[in-house]
Parts: sequence; C-alpha cells; structure tokens
Amino acid sequence: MATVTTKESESPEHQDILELERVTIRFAGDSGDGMQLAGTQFTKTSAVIGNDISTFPDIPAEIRAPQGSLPGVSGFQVSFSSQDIFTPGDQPDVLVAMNPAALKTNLGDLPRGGLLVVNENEFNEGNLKKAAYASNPLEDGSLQAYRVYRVPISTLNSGALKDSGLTPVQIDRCKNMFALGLMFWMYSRPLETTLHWIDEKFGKNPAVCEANKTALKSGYHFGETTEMFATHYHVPKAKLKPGLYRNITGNEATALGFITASKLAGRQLFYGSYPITPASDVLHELSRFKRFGVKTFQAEDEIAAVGAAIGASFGGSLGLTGTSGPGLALKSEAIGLAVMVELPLVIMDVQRAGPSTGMPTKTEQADLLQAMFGRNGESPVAIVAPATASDCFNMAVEAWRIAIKYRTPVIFLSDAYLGMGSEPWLVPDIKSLPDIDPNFATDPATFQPYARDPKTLARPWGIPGTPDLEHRIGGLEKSDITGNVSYDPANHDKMVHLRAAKIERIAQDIPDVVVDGDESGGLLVLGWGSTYGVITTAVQRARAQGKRVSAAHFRHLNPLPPNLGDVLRRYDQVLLPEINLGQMRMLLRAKFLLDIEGLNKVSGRPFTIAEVERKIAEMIG
Amino acid sequence: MATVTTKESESPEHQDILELERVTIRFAGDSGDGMQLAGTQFTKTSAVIGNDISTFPDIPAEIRAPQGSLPGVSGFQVSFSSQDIFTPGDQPDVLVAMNPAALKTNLGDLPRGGLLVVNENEFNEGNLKKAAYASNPLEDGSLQAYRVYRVPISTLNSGALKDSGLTPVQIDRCKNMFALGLMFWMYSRPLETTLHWIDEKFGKNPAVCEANKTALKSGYHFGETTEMFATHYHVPKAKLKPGLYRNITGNEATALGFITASKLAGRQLFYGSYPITPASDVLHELSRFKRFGVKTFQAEDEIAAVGAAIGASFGGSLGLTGTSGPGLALKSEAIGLAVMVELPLVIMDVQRAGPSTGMPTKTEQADLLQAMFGRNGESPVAIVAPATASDCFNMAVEAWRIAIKYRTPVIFLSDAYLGMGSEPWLVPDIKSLPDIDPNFATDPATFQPYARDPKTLARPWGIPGTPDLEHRIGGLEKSDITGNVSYDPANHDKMVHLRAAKIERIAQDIPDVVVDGDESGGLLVLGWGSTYGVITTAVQRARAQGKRVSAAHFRHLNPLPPNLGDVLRRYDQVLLPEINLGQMRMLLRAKFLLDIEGLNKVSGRPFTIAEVERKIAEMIG
Amino acid sequence: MPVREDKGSVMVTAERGTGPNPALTRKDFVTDQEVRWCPGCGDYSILAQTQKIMPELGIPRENIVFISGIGCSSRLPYYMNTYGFHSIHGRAPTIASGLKASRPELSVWVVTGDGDALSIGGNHILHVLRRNMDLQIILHNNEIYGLTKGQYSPTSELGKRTKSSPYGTIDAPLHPLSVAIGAEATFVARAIDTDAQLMHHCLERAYQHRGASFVEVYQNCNIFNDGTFRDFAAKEVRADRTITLEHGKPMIYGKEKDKGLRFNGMHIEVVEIGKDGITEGDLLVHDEARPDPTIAFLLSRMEWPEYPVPMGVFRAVHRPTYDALMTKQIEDVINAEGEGELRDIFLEGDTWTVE
Amino acid sequence: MPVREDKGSVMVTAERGTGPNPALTRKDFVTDQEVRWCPGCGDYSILAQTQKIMPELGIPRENIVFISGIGCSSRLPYYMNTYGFHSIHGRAPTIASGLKASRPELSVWVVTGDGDALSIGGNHILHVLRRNMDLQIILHNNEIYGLTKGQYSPTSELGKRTKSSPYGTIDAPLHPLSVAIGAEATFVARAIDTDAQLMHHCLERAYQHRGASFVEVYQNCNIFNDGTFRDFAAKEVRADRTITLEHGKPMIYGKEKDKGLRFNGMHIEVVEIGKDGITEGDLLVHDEARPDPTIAFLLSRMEWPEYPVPMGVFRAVHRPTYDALMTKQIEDVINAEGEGELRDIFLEGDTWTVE
Ligand SMILES: Cc1ncc(C[n+]2csc(CCOP(=O)(O)OP(=O)(O)O)c2C)c(N)n1
Ligand SMILES: Cc1ncc(C[n+]2csc(CCOP(=O)(O)OP(=O)(O)O)c2C)c(N)n1
Ligand code: SF4
Ligand code: SF4
Ligand SMILES: [Mg+2]
Ligand SMILES: [Mg+2]
Repeated sequence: MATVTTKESESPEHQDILELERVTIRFAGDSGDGMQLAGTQFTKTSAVIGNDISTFPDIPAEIRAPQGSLPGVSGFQVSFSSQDIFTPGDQPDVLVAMNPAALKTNLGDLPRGGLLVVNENEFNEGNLKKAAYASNPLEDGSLQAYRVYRVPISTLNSGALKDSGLTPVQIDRCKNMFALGLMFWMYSRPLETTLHWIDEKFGKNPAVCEANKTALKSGYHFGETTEMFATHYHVPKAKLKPGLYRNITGNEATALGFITASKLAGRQLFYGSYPITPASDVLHELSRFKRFGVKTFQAEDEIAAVGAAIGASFGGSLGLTGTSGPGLALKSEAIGLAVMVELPLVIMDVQRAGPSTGMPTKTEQADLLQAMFGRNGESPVAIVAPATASDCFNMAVEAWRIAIKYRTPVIFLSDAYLGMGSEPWLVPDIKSLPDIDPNFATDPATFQPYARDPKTLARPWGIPGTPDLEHRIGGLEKSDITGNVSYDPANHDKMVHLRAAKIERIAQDIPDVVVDGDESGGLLVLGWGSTYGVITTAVQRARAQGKRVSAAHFRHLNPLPPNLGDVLRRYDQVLLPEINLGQMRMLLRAKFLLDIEGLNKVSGRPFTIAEVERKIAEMIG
Repeated sequence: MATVTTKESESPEHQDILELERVTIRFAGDSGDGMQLAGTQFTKTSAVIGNDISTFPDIPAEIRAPQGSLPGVSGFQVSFSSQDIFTPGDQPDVLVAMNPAALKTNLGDLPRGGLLVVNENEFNEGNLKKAAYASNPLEDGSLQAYRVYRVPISTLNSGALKDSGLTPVQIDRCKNMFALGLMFWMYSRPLETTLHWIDEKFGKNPAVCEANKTALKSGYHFGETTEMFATHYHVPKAKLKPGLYRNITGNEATALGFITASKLAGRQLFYGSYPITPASDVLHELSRFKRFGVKTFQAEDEIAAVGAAIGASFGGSLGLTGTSGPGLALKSEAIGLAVMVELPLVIMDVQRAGPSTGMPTKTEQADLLQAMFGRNGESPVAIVAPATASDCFNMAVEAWRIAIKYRTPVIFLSDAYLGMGSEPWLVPDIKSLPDIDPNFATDPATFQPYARDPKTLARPWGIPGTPDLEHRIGGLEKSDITGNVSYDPANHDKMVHLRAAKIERIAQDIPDVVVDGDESGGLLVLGWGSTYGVITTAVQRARAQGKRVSAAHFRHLNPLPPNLGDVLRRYDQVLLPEINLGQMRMLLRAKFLLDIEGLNKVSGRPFTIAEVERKIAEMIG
Repeated sequence: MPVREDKGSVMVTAERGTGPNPALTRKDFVTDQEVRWCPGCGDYSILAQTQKIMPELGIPRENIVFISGIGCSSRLPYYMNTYGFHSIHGRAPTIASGLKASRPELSVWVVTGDGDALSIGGNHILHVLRRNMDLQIILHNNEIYGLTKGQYSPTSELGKRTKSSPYGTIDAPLHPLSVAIGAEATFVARAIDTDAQLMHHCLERAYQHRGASFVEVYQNCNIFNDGTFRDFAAKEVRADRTITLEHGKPMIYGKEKDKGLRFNGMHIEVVEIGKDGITEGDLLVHDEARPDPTIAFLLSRMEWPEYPVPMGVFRAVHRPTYDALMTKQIEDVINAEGEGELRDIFLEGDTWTVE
Repeated sequence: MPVREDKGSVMVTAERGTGPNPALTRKDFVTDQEVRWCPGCGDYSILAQTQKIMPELGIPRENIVFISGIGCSSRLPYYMNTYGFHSIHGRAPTIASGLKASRPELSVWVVTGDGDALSIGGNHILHVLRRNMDLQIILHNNEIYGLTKGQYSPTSELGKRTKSSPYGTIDAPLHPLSVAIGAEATFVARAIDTDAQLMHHCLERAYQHRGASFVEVYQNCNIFNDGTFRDFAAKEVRADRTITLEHGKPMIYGKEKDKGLRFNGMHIEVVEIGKDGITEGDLLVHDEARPDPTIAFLLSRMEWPEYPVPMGVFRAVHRPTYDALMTKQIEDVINAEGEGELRDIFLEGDTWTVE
C-alpha cells in the first residue's frame, strides 16, 4: 500500500514529487501487448536504483485467446519499496489498462481512490463488445471512484513513430514502451537500464531498436510535459543487506541452485523432464547451460523422465527430475522404486492449482500430501519447500545435500507463485558454500550394497565402472546388508523401519525453526513454502499495532525441524495459513496432537496480506 | 489352537477319537507337489460337513523356483472349527511336510508338541542339500520337540498305483492325494466331496482319474490300518447362522459383488485392468462371466485400464478398474481426472507388501494413505475396506452404491490376505438386495452438467446417446452449474469445497460403528480391513479372561462412520492394530486429536491373535 | 435413444455408409464457447471441416463423442456441439476405447496432437491401432508442443532449436504413419490444414472405415513453428511437391500431371511421364486395400525434397474391430450358455446348508 | 576406473570391435544367486549365451550393466555378475537411457519381456529406438505373461485362451520387429532360445552395433505357453521353416538349401531353386544396411506357414547415437563458449550493488 509521506519537493515544471514508501503497479493488456516485458523492465530499473522489489506475473490460461478478449488478458504486478518487502503487494496502487478487457478483469483489484491509466484509443465499440461491456466505462461514470487518466497511448505512440519506417503493426507493438516510459516518469526512474536492454535485444534491427527507444522516451516526455499529471512520485532506496544483487524468478533460482549443487558435488547434473506449466522454465534454463556439462533429457513422458534420472543417479550423476502436480502423480511408482533402491534423487514439483489439469498457470500448495504419501507401501521421502523466489536457490542446494548424504529421493516443493514471481537476489559468494561429498564406495573388501552408515543410516553409493563392486539392486524387498532379494518376514519389517528411520535421521541436519517475535505466548502464525512473504508482513503489521503475535516459517517439511513441537507448545494459539484445505495442518495435528487453526484459501492465488491480518485480528482481536 | 476335550470314543480298530474344538493344518511342499489342491479339498470337505473354516495360502514368490529348493516351497493353511472362527489360525497344529525344504521353511511356525507328518522318501541327500540341511533332521534328533510321523508317502503312493498304467512322473503327482487321504482319516472327514471333484476334474482322462482316487483312498486306509497313529480326531459341526453356504476367497467374493452391483443397477459392468498379483484373480473371475454381459478389457497398462473404465462410466456403464499398489500409483493422475469430472468409478486395490515391487504375494495395509492422498491438488475420493473374505462381496456392492449415488470415484481397499484367503460365505438372497438407481439425466430443459442434487451434492449423469444433452467435460477446473472451463478464483475455491463436501455427505449413508463389548470405559481395540478376524478373536479371548476390552471395526474409511469420534472418546484407551506403520492412526489422531495407540507389523503377514492379545495385556495388564 | 445398430458386424468387410442427416446443419455443431486458438492457427480449418462434415455423415448428434487429451489441438471438443471429453495428456485413446467397447453404437472421435499422441500417449496409440478399435483418430501434427509454449516434439526435425533445445535437438523424429503401420493400423491417411477438400475427404473416409482410422493432419502452428510445411505445402508448389493417393489410380502428380512414381526393383523412384518413353502404364497403381502393409509403409517414408509428400488414404484394409468382436463374443457365450443368473455363480463349487 | 573412451564418436560409421578379455571367463559372470526359473524354461539358454559372450566382448566387467523391468525374463540381471538393476514394470529403457546418456562409456544391456517391453513399456521402446540410444535390448518373447501366471500378452496369437481370455483373445498381436522398424530402429534381429549359435551371433552383433540394438528372442515358456514356436522351431523342421538372414548373401534356406525367397513385383514369394529354371541369381540378396527400412519391414511380416520365419539380423544401419550426440553437443558448446563459471550465470541480466 502506498504510504504518502509529508515531504514534498518541486520539479522544474512545477509538478509535485511525493515521496512514497512503497508502490505497487499492475500493467495489464492483451497477451500481444507486451505487458510482461513492460513489467519486467520496470522491475529491473527499480531494482537497479536500489528499491526492494517483488513481482508476480498473471499469465492467461495456456491457450492464446483472440485479441482483445477477456481470457486473453495478461498482467504483471510489481511492488517496489524503500523497505524490505516480502510480497508483490495485495492490491495495485496503479493499474495501467491497455484495453477494455484488461480493465474489466483487473479493476476489481484496484482499491477505491487508486490510480487508473487507460489507453483510451482502445475503448472502441469492437473492443468493448469483446470485453462484454454494455457501455463505455470511460463514459458511463462507472469509474468515478478512481483517479482516472485517459491517455491516447496508441495514437501518441504512432504519432511519435510515424517517421520510423516501420509498418503500422510494428509501430503499434511499441506502445508498451510508451506506457512504460510514462510510468518511469511518474515514479522518477531513469531510462538507462531499459534503453540498454533495447539495444541488446533489437540491436540487429536498427529501425525497430530506434522505434522502441523513441516510444519509451516519448512516454516519459509525455509525463513530463503534459499537464495531465499533477504529481509524480519518488520511492527512496531500500536498506537492503549490502552486496551484489540481481533480479531473479523462483524457477531461475531453482535452476541455478541445482547447477550449483552439481558443482559443489563435482558430479554432472542430469535433468530428465517432460514439459509442463509452470515447471518448464527450469528445463529451458538448464538446457541453456550446456557449458556446465548439464545434461537435459526431454523425455517422452514424466515416467521416462524420472526413470532416466534414477538411471543417471545409479551411474553417479545428480539425477534430477522436475514437473508439476499431474506429472508428480505419474512419477509416483518410480519414486517408490528410488525409495527402495535408496539412490540420491531430487524431484522438483512446481505446484499448480488442481485437482487434475486444474488451472495450470495458477498457484496452490495442494501437492504436499501427494508428496508425502503418493506411493504404494510405506515409502518415506524427504521434502523441502523454499519460502521465496530467491530462497529457491538455497533449498535447491539443500535438496541435493540431503539426497546425497542420505541416499534418498527428496521432493523440492515449489509453486507457481514462487516459480514465476521474482525478487532481488543477493548473489552468493560461491566460495562460501560448502562442498557436497558424493562419498562413493570404492573398496571391494568392505562393500555391501545395503550396509549402512551408523550415523545417517545411508547405504553406500557404489557406481558402475568401479572394479569389483558389481552388485544388483531393484524394487523387490532387499535383504539387510547384502541387498539380495528377500521375502523373509522379519527382514521386511526391519527394512520398513530402517527406511523410515533414515528419513527421520535427516532431522539431525535440519536447523531449528526460528520465531520472529515473542519467545512464547500469544498467537504463533506458522507457515511453509510461498506464504512466507504475506505471513511475515501481516505479522509485522499486527505487531506494529501492538498485537501479541509471532511468526515462524519452516522449509523442511519431512522430516520437520527438530524443535518444532516444542515451539508450537509454547504459544496459546497456532495459526497455519495454507493454499490448500489444511494439508500440513493435518500432519502437525496428528504428530503433536495440538489444535492448530487453519486459514485456507484455494482460489489459485496467493493470500493477500490483508487476509492474514484479518484472520489474526479474528483470533486475538 | 487345538483344545483337547475330555470326551473320548472308540473306533472299530481300537484307535482313539478325540474331539477337538479347532484344528489348524498346514500342507507344505514343493510348488509342484499340489499342496494348494490338497488344502483346498480339505477346506471344502470341512465346510461341507459343517465346520467353520478359514484358510490362507502361502504361495512362493512369483517365479517358479527349482524343484526341492527353499524358495519353491508352497503352503496352504486351513483352520476348521466347531465355533465361529475369524482367522486361519496363528500356528498350525499339524504340519504336513512333503520334502526337506518344506520342513525347513515351515517348522518355525509349529509349536513344540505339534504334529509333524513328513514324507520320509524325500529326505535324501540331494533334497537335503537343496534345503541347506547339513544333516538329516529326521535322524539328528533336531525334531525331538515334535510328534513326528515319518510316512514313506512317495513309495506308499507309487506302490498303490503300480498297476495304474501311468508313468512314474504321473504317479508321483498323485502323492498329494495320498497325503490328503491320510489327513481325512486323521480328522474323520468323508472322502465323497473330493472323490466327486476328482471325477469332474479328471473325468476326461480315466486313468489319471482312477489313480487320484486310489491314492486318496490309499492314504485314508493307511491311516486306518497302520498302527502308526494311535489317535484320530473329530471336530464337530459349528453353530453357524442357518442358510446355504459355499467356500469363497476374497477375490471371488469381490468379483461376485461387482457383478451383483451391475445387476442391481441394470447397467453393464466394464472392467479395465492390467494383470498384477494379487489382484489378477478378479480379472480371471470376471472374464469367465461373459454371459452376464460383463466386459473385461485387459489393457496395455494400468493407466489405460483406468482410462477405459472412465470412458465406460462416461458412457453410462459401471466403469471398474482393479490393481495392486504399484498399479494404483500409476492410476493416480487418471483418478484425479475422475474426481474432476465427477463420474462413478470404482478402483479396486488388493494391497500387497511395498514399497515399490516389494513382496508381491505378501499382504499389507500400507496403501491407505496413497488411496487418500495419492493425487495432485485437493482430490477427495471415497474409500471402503472389506473386513473378511466374504465381506468383500458386501463392500464391492457398497462401493458401487456410493460411486453411483454420489458420482464419485470409490477406492475398494482389499489386501492379499483377504483376496487369497477363504472362508464360508452365507449365500445372500438376491431379492433382499436393494436396487441401485443410476438415475440418468434425460431432460434437456433442466440439464446442467454441474448442477447438484441438494442432498448428495452429486452432479447429473447425462450419457452420450441422450438427445439434446450434448455437453463437454474435462480435467480443467469447471464452472459451478454450467461446467464450462473456468479460471475464476472464487469459482475454484467454491468447487474445491464442493468436491470435499460431496465426499463428506456420503457419511449420511454410512452406518454407525458398532462396538462389540462394553459401551464405554477400558480399552477399545479398533480395526479396519483384514485385521477384523484377529482383533475379534483376541478381544473375545481377553474378555473371556475378564479383561475390560471391547472391539470396533469400520469398513468406511473415507468418510468415516459419523459416530466414530464419539465412540473413541468413550474409552480410556484406544488401540489400532494395522499392517502398516500407523496410517489410519495418523488420520484419526489428526481428526479427533486423540492419543490413539498403534500396534504395527509390516512383515508381509497378518497379525497373529497372540500378538494382539499380548498388546492388550501390555496395555491393560 | 435412437441408436445406429452396429452390433455383430464382426465380419463385415464393406465400409460404413454416409448420408446427410437432413435435420442438422453445420451450425448445429458449433458451441457457445469462444474459440481460443491464436489467430491464424491451423486448428481453425480442421475444426471447420470437422463441423462441416458432421451433418453429412448421417449420425444423430447425440451419438457423436469427441475425446481429446491435452494440447492446443485437444481443445477442439469444446467447440463441437456433441458429447465431448477433454481428458488428460496422452490418454484420450484409453477413454475412447472404454467408451467404444462399452457402447459400440456411438461414433467416437479422438482428437490429439503430436505430443499428446506420440510422446506421452505413444503406447495407447500403438495398442488402440493393433486392437482395431472402431475410432476416428485425428492427429494435429504441428511438430511442436504448442500449449506449453514451444518445446520440440517427437516429430520435430533433427537439430531444431526450441526453448528446450537451444542448441538444437539430437533425437531423430518419428514418422507418425510409419509408427501407425508398424502397429498394425488398418486405416492411415494424411491431410493438411490448408487443403480443405482433401481434409474433408480424409475425414469422411476415416468415418466410413470400420476400425481404427488414423489421420495425420499437418497443422501449422504460426506462433511456435510457423511454416514447417511451407516447402511442400505452400499453394504455389503443392501440386508439384505432394501427391494425392487415389485407390486404383496410377500415382501421377504435378501441376501438369506429368510426374509419376514407379516401382523400381526394391525402391520407388520419381519419373517424368513422356520422357524416356515412360507412360502411365509404367507407374505404380495405388492399392490402399493391399493386405500386406509394406507398400503403405514405403509411402510413409517418402519425404520432400527426395520425393513428393503423399497425401490422402495410404491404407484401408478390413479386419474385425475390437468392439464388434467383444460384442459378438458375449452374444456367442450367451447363446451357448444362456444368460447369466447370479444364483448360478453364487453357488459355483460345493455348497452346504447349515440348519 | 578404467573407462572405454567412446566420446565424440558421433559420426563413426564403423561397428564397435570385439575381442576376448583374457582376464575373464564365463564363470566370472555367474552370481551366487540361485536361478529361479521353472526347469526347462527358455530363459536358461538365453542366460547361458549372455554369460558366455561377455568375456568375448572385451569389456571390463565393471563397465557392464544389465537393466530389466519386471517379468520372469527380467530376473536375468540377478544372475549376471555385473552391475544390475531390476527395476519396475516396463521402465527399463528409461533407466538405461539415463544411465547411458550420463555415462556413455558403460555398456548397457536391457532385458525385457513381451509384456514388459510391448505392453506397459511400449512407449519407452518407441522412443529409445528413435533416439538411437546406444543400448542392447534383449526381448524375451514367450507370447505370454509368465510371472503373473499366464495371461495373454500383446504378442499372443488371436483367439488364444488364457486365464484372462477364457473364451479366446480378440486383440490382434503386434509384430515386435515391425513395431521396432516403424519406430526408426537402426538394428533389429531375431533369435530363438533353442539355437545357441544364432543367439550368440545376434548378441554379438547387437553389441557391435553402435546405437539401439533390438533383439527379439523367441523364448519357450514351458509352463504357460509350451510349444508356441514348435511348429517352425522344432529341431526336425527348423531348417525348412526358418531362414537365417546373412548380409550380402542370397536368401536361401531348407535342409537341402533348395528353397529361396524371390522378390516378385511388390511382394515376396517362396521359390524352389532348380525348379522352373530358378537359380540363386534370381533370389533376393539380403542387405541389412539398406538405408530404407522397407525391405526389413517386409521381412518382419513373414510368418509360418505362409513363409519361412526369418532369423538373424534384419537391419543394421548407422545413425549417430543420442548419447554420443549429447556428449558432442556439450563439447561443442564448451569449445565455443568456454567452460561454465557459476559466477557468470549468477550475474546474468542486470545486477546492482547495495552498499
Ligand atoms: C501429465 C502432463 N504432462 C505434461 C503436461 C503439459 N502439456 C500439456 S499439452 C503438452 C504438449 C502439447 O503438444 P501437442 O500434443 O503437440 O499439442 P499442441 O499444443 O501442439 O496442439 C504438454 C507437454 C500436461 N498437461 N500433463
Ligand atoms: C506396474 C505393474 N503392473 C503390473 C505388474 C505385474 N506384472 C509383473 S510382470 C508382468 C508381465 C510379465 O510378462 P512379460 O513381460 O512377458 O515377462 P515374462 O514373465 O513372460 O518373462 C506383469 C503384468 C507389475 N509388477 N507392476
Ligand atoms: S500456439 Fe500454435 S498450435 Fe497453439 S493455438 Fe497458437 S498457433 Fe495454434
Ligand atoms: S513361468 Fe514360463 S517364462 Fe516364467 S520361468 Fe516359468 S517357464 Fe519361464
Ligand atoms: Mg503439437
Ligand atoms: Mg512374456
């Protein structure tokens, strides 16, 4: 939410500059209007000038809908601030609507009094009809509650580019740059970063390159020169931790984390995957990185993808597979095999709204129980979940640490909100990251395929190519120590317990959960995965209002942080917001027999801060 | 356990007849020795003469092992009694061991003092070596603790058949009949049923037919005439509920239940399946029943099997699919589709020991959580579990009642112990079973694909071929009422809740759980699925010893019987034995926040009564 | 409900007849759902032909079902005002099999893409073809994954650069019709989105064929794979670079009808009619009904620029369909054993009475 | 570890050499596990040949891996003293692909059954063949599901009565080699359990071939499908009812070497040498290296009693393998762009410093 501060200053043209702590802008237009580009550029520039940022793209269903239609609307929200921020903002302060359909789909989120910039050229009869407007909202008074700026963006843009030598269609494609330029002016941002980017992107085509730059500057100058806008704004730098930053999406951070793990372990990364929204970007990222020796295998289906990853792990590589919910369902049987053969394996699930095909571009946390239990028999695996886009990097490395040390499948549970959203990432110092020792077995004298390390209960990893370690593994029950097939009842009972105990042992490496707030008493708001940002912000606000409420977030879902039970018992009430019907809540209730309260939302969208604040207020007044 | 009663009587040959309440015999031999046949015949005869019976075959791993080897041993245990019995007995009273390997693998289960009948001819050097015996146990005194009868079964049998005209190999194959005849004599059973069966089975081959009969009678006469056996036994008729009985395995009962449901609904049964142990027998059964119009589709894999079942359900048939654990894992994604399209579908899972391929012929209850949660997103289904082999019939019908009435997938959770075990089945009066109304939609004026019945929340079933009901369904989120594709956040939230609520509504049709024992106080031993028999027996015994313990069993696992929480809260302690690591226990703890105690065994075998008794004693002294 | 009787047609070798259904027009097959493909997508013309042909086939609308998997192409059922099922990725053939086997009187169409049918769904295609389930399977082959925004598919050409293959693919593509023929298909045909007449013909023939009809349609994805088929399919060159197969006719093609295909020893060659004394009589005569699939297989290997690309019906042979055999087997058993009575199977084996 | 260098062999057209590994004997490949097949099962002789050939190939034992699915046949890895992986039903090709693509220097063998490979695993077979992953795939075809005790398989003959088809099957069988050829296989061969020499030859050739080698072995299941191949494979008749293909040789067979195959117009016919003036010169000469797969496909259709059943190597053509292309692509990129530094990709895009 924009907090208007008192300080005012004057611009040369006698327009006011207001200093704000935080602003959230949503760019919305037709899929073809380049809104994702505009949003990304705005984000970059804001990051470069030192704001903390958080973004979330709102991409339409997977099919390209007809131009101007409601399902064709594409949006990009960016929040930037002089303070640490944890979410892309509940509601935009500013909505840029490039056509009627964009207005229709997004207006509901703009608070009354919000700033609305519309491209008035597009509000013609045809487009209004496509957006199912009976009358023109710019004319019928229905926008009275907002601060509306009608800008003829299309004609201003084409006017500016009339000598560009481009075709009308090409010219029209530049109008996102015009809109972006206008927003840059409005929030006092420099043009350099984007001008530079245009050069890089369109360098090969000078006419298009020039046109985009001209459009961007024209938008900026339009803001500066027109009298339409009485005020523009300034959001000072945030006080971020010092260091080198870049902007990163969760999927990008995940891919980098996996490559980093491979470097740290000194073993080749092998990624078996079948494309699926919203996980495909990790495949795209990793396949760009051949110079790291990463092997990407686009399999014929999800089963082949995980099978290949298991094969690679058998061979001593980091066998990785990634997918989204329906794909995880298909991989179930093979993950069970990996549990039995006890090989390192990481399975990434970028969760999306289900069940079944569900809503492929929308977010949800509802694959947790599938990750825990979606296999036949007693088939325990480790599960980790990143808290933010940049945390995806850390947890991707962590997933591999666990997988390799404990010779076990680990499920990395991200979601669409994390994967597609972005935030600044403090680029880590590579040397600070500890190596991961694959610790291969090599000594035939002592090798036993199912002997166990007394501390971790892990079995040895003896890979093909190692002389005299020849052995056979498989999905039938294994005899303790020797690994031979065994139908012995006592052995089965023992092995079932050993596999469970091994996963429990991982807890010895998991950091305690840390509470943000009071040590005990009052309400604890607990979270896992992508709810981190909203919960942190909501709790901070509630505490600022003097409420007795604390927050705690955990990234290891199975096993849980060792102190979790103790922590939970120290508070009067515990609230667990989840983007599902209460899946982790069920696990914690069963484990700790505590009456944990849930806040659940399953609408394909993240929580808003307000929703969490409201629930806190409801629980502790 | 054999309880020797005091009553004695004399046989013409001055051998004693002891009357027993219950006897458990295990036939064990090489896979090629026909032990399953001998066991089955003994069972039939015992049933026909009025004992209550319970059986469990112990079939070796799926591969045929070399003759005489340890993995090649095949066993069949039958328990028969003059009282109601619920399990095939913990330990045999009598072990018939046809070769050294059979002795080696089974002797551990025979209590000291138990009766041991061995085919001494097979205790030659070669066979002893195959069974890894360093010395001959018949000679080295290691069997002193047992009542050993060394019978030269092979030579007695071949002697009896020397004029049969059969080859030596054929003659040797009859030795199971000789052993069976001996047991028939020992437990005072008539030969008629088996003689009749031999006629039917070998009628076409008179020489073989005669030989088998001769072998059977020779075994019987050997018992009668030899002085080896001082005693033989009599087990009086049981006091079973009056009616017409047959012996039935769980898989047979399941198949009959499914056909019955199809008759009751007046709709064709369509079974899509891919063979897998221990579920294949249901495919075999159903494919015999073409005269009922049952269509069996042996699919290329489990996914195709469930897909075809869904297609059949879309067309208005009873679309059924069946498998065991690994196959259920493969079906996960498609079951999620069925949840989304809300069509009736029954999925049978005959559970076996996992994880992964595990131990295919062994029993386990460890697919419960997979059944509950093994799908992406919030994807609720109904689950039922039969308690005994014959109860499979009832629950198969019940699964269809729920699936059709609520338009939902229902998982029917049986297991290897139920599926392969047998017991007497009181053949139901078909007319007493209420019809199942498919209640198809036919009226175009009111039809809306996702309108809901206010009581059940079920959507209409409008099948192809019905004029003017043309509509489209699919795996993307559906709009309430119309069923069109919808990405609307509020709609998704609503639909997720509606799907969950619909499954909860099924509880309105579920009978309350009934307690066997005290109304409240003391210990309640709770059970689901195939633990029914052992729990019932163990609790009866504990009560007979004056212990304050009751039993309750439920067959509806999701949703649960409506009164379950109330019932549990009435007892001081609750014990839940499960053949897994505590899966239902976790669900109940989470739901009721009660500190339920578990008794868990995961050895591929059912509980023994003694194990449950011991745990009861441990808990309440 | 009015039902086209199709039971017991096990041994029928004749094709299924078509004839207009006077009560219906193309419009009756259009739904109220907005079509959501990219403007210019080849799927539009496939949809148009599909909607157009429906009233011509003479099937009551309520007996028509369209079943698809997931992909751009697989949205098609939403736009067909018939019964429809937009299922999960790759599994449409399984759902269609269950429906057709249980309700043989329905006309069941499968709509699929190159990823849906040949990547994740390859095994089901294999088996539905060998079973000869009586379905029409329309494969929209755009040689790309459209819906997931442009990864290569199993029909993408070797070396193709896509989002998931920035340095070019390394896996050789499948030939969909070779796969189908290798899987014992009884009907295979090929059409192209830009040739409405040919597409109409292939769809009609697919319907007429009793058994699994497999139609590959080259479909342009103008967003992620624009122009893949242009080299041979563009209007200007199409006549010279494709050949339309016609049963019983010599294999002639070219704008001037001056080119032909000749069988030479063990391979096929392109010849010019009139040159070197070559006449029509020298040309291979197309026989779609050859029991041996080898020539059809040979045709499925022909690619531009070495050869003209064959279009139309490659193979159409008769073999009993799975659904009809299933129906017949049940009828035969009932005729032989009588209709089943529950009581009989309840009482199988030995029974006894407890009083 | 000693590693057979095989990187960068993308364009190699020569076959891989073999040569005895003097340090090893057959016994070195026998494990301590008891073999658990039924006495008389055809799997024994396949195992025997496999163990026998290993020392002859010249591969260090530690570089050999056997990967199988589930089925009687798939137990084979337990009996091979090499690295081994008895995986899950149908998925051996996927695990083998991941292993081979990540470790091209290993010699990876896939052992599978007709159900494992062609029922549940059909799709993976399709794709591993088109990718030409450098694997040896040995399909034990007993035309039945052995392990699950006798249901029909996708290669069981039409009408077969089994536990799951008491009234006979209604689905036509697949021809495994037709499927393989339709899936772009570069090497296909057929052997039979009872002919040790031929099996040895096929295994050796499969190893020598760089790329996916697909070998169908007719294997008798004497418990559930005894004698399925007897009609043409029994010792007494084998010479007259099968034909062993030899590259570059005319297709002659028969105890008396008096029968041959001739290509006649568009189909193949059986002729008697010496009769009607037919000489060896008239016969088809086997060319396993023909780039066009049509003749190999034609051979894959030949069945007794219409034709002798072809045995041996049907097709062996060269095409870069997936694993080699993958290795090469990475090398090329590293040569062009330099080896990757994490720092570079961490800092991709715009960065900024906060002080
Ligand atoms: C189980 C599963 N895996 C992956 C996906 C993602 N996915 C949807 S469509 C598709 C491929 C589409 O390609 P194609 O079948 O050629 O259809 P097109 O969009 O090109 O028409 C993929 C990979 C999915 N929906 N479900
Ligand atoms: C997912 C799964 N489905 C089914 C099975 C059961 N199953 C094991 S092997 C097999 C078929 C075996 O046939 P085949 O591959 O021909 O091998 P064979 O035993 O004949 O050598 C089946 C259906 C399984 N183990 N896993
Ligand atoms: S992405 Fe391609 S295939 Fe999909 S709708 Fe657009 S043009 Fe058509
Ligand atoms: S069942 Fe058949 S295939 Fe399996 S081991 Fe026995 S003979 Fe061999
Ligand atoms: Mg496609
Ligand atoms: Mg087989």
